[in-house]
Amino acid sequence: MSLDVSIIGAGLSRFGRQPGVTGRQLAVQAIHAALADAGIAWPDVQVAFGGSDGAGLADTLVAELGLTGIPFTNVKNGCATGGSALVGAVNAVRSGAAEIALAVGFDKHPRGAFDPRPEDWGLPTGYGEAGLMVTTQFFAVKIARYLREHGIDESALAKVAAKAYRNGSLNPNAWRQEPMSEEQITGAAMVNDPLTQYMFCSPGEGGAAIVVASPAAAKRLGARAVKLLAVAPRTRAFGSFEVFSPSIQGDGIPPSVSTDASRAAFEQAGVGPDDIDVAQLQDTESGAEIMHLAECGFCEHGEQEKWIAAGETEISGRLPVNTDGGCIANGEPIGASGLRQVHEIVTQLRGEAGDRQVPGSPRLGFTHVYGAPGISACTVLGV
Amino acid sequence: MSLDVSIIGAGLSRFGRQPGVTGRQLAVQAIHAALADAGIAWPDVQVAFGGSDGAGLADTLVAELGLTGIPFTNVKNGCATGGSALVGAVNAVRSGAAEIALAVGFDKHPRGAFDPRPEDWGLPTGYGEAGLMVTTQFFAVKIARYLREHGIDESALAKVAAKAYRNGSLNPNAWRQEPMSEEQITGAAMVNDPLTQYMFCSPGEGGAAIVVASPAAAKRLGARAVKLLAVAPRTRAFGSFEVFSPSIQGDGIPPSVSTDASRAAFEQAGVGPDDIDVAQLQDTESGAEIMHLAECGFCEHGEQEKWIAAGETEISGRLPVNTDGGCIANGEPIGASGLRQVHEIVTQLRGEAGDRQVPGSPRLGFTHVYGAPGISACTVLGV
Amino acid sequence: MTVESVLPLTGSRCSSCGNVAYPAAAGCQRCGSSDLASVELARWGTVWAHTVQRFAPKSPPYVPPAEGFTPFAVGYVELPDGVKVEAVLEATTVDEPAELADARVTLVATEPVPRFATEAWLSSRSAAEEVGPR
Amino acid sequence: MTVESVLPLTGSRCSSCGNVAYPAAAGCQRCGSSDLASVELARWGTVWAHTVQRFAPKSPPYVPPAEGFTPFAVGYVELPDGVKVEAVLEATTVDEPAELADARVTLVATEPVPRFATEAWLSSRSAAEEVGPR
Ligand SMILES: [Zn+2]
Ligand SMILES: [Zn+2]
Repeated sequence: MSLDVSIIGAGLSRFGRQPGVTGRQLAVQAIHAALADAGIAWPDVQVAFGGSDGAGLADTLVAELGLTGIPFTNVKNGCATGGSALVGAVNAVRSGAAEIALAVGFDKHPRGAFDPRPEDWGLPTGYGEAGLMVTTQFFAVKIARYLREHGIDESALAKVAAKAYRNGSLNPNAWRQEPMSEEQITGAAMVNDPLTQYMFCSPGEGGAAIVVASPAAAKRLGARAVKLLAVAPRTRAFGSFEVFSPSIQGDGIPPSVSTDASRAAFEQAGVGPDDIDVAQLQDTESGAEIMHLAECGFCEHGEQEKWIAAGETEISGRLPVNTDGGCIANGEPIGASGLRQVHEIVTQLRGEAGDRQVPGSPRLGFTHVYGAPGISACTVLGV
Repeated sequence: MSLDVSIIGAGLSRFGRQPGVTGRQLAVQAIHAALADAGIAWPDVQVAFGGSDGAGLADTLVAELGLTGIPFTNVKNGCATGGSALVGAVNAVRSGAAEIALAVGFDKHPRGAFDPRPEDWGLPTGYGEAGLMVTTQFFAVKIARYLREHGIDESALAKVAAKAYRNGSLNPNAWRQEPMSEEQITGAAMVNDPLTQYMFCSPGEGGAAIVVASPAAAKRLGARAVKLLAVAPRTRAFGSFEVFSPSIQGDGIPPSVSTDASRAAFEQAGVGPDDIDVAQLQDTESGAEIMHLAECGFCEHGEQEKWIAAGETEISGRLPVNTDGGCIANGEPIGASGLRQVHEIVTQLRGEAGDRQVPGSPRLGFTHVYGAPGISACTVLGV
Repeated sequence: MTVESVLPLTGSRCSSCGNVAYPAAAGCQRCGSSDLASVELARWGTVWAHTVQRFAPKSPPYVPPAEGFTPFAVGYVELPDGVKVEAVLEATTVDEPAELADARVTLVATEPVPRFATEAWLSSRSAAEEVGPR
Repeated sequence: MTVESVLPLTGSRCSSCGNVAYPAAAGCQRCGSSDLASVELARWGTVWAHTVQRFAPKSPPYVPPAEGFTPFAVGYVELPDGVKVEAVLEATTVDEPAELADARVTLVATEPVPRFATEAWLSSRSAAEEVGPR
């Protein structure tokens, strides 16, 4: 790292269904919360990066925030939108282009969103006719193969989902705040074997914003700064297995872009997975959290069942994962989730997470997103 | 400037209608051309930024380019898409995150594209019913006010358009390669007074790519490098006049985001408008080129009629403007135009512009884009 | 329809900096404050700039009048409140720019968009009403 | 329909690195070369992984069969050519994962998407044809 960049402010809108509130309004709420958290005003922001998947262009937010004339780059990287925005903000500070930069992500997906059209994915229309343009199939095929390959019992899936709802019940900003038993989760409608309805996150609504600053600005503002030790986005390597792939090319076990991004992040930060005290991992469904635990290097492939049984990923465990309830309890507003994760780690490292606070003053945190068409972004944060 | 960043490769696809060729294919062609120009291969690129307005996400291009796993940020800033991508690439190099970075922009708009919906612009649906969601009205209102305020004769509009077609006829890659007389242009169908059909650019097709590198990489590759002395994107200041504005707020003369972006670029580069030998200015219609000449500081407001009459903006003049025919002769593939401008300046500064080469070995060039919702991006290039 | 029966346009005024917005805004573009109050705008102003829409906009969304499309003037009217409002402009002819340039115009409709008319148009309209059927 | 009458799937092979793609590609994802040749893929392979589509996908785009939606298996078939192809999987029952896990399957259709069948399904189908009307 050529220059330490700090997070000096983090803010969220409410998550979950909010009829009559637009995605852009959620973004403005999140930005105001992040600015207040940093103790600054909108005119103090010198450059901004942000985006949504389907709720509008971030640069149009200046009409409500104030027309200060700053450069505002719209990014659009699916689940990695927040990560890309954060990289933009960090590079702007490191390159000397700005001292204070903003990253914002937001979305407001209608119920049953994510209806992909084959032509948008470069696929013949037959894939739609045949019923193969269904995202949940991808997750099911991947976890089905994974459980079989590594001898993990399907019961782990319900255990992870139950933890998500349990953590959500401790998070006053979560969409789902009702705990749910493993029996309820296992007994829910089967979507794609082995995944039931309650193991998946739902398209949701929310906004998240992060303010980063140079060391000098962080010091001047006397901020309760959290150091951004690494931020690493990556695209997929050859042979990986992704949603809406008509084939998986190459021999052998498909590589994981999450592995590439997390390794890059750990290398940048100069720490290893064992050093991390709290982590947020992409949990589009509960199987994803299981696989990402190993793909990001926190355990060996196949070790997860033992970890989960021992409660190691609980708030009280060795590596608390998705302490705010993750995507399963907060929903998935695609553009917002990556920065929601960063907000949660900032909150945990500051010791301000209330009922869901990880004990023992965590000092190092990690975030990870993964999404189409084979992208991942990871961060390492520290105090 | 903390670190000199150089352009080591520039490439274009063909511009103009190309039935059966997708926008993504145009992008791949432009990238291959830029890589060949730089004497490197795709795996040498360490980070990429790019986008289109309506032809797909740039990061999906890796499926054709090769899955090298690099971070690829999709940007979406309308006419400033190329500028935002270039800023991303430059900041990545300056921050030390990469030595070689790519920026790409592309688009393929259907005939009569740009059919905006009021709700996408935060306007009541009545604006569509009443016939006010027409982009050309904005340009006409702005230039009508401008000509009257500064006593410029309407004949300047046809003169600027005729130059565009004339320069296009010298550019083998232009869409429009037929010269057109001032009489033809003035006599064409009136769209919005005082602008006729042939004064406007049309939605078009094309891709453009730029490879930037750190000084060390540029030296190692022995590139015919052009220095990127400045790149400055800006959003509008309070009170500016933009397309689809239900009102212009504030008193007095609306400020121009192009003025803000160009000033920032000149300040970064440490040069002034008088030092520039060749310029590319956004010419959505010929009146825009006239206004941007003054907004970017090349002449005083009102001086343009004299400049144009004296041929100062011709290839042989004091400040050749839009030497490749600009948007009027190349069409407007929104995502591509900004980097097409950079490509043209690189070509001119290298002395490789053939029939349209600016005489006298130009050493400093300037590019400028402007677009909705009130954004501009300018660059200063030098050899 | 009489001019007096037209509702005024409603905008907002920033309590912090006094900036007036139309339509009513959620945040002030000048200072960023969200403390805004509703305000009725003046019913008259001066044409700041205009053009003529010479061809029929695409339908939908455009809804042409029952008698068919004819070219209409459109532009911005500078109100004494300190804001320039986009509006359709009613003039006796759109082919003589002098009638509209810098002209004083009066609000004659607020829906679907603001509509202002020149003195000449208003006189010709009231003249027409006087000779028309009662 | 006989298995022999099914056209093979057509992919592409990279002349530079030998990588096989399905469908036929314009550029090689492994090495970036655009020097690719058309190649016919094997008509059989092994199920690499699968799931069951339990609810009817949204129509459009999904076109359910005339007799109505029933859950179907979908997954990836590893071909000897060195590529795993997404396909609908025909099995005598989708409720017994063991029939499909690692099963050897044969290509039975290429449109609208690749379709492979288990040995058990093929046997039951030819048995049905033997007792059916001639
Ligand atoms: Zn204000
Ligand atoms: Zn190859």
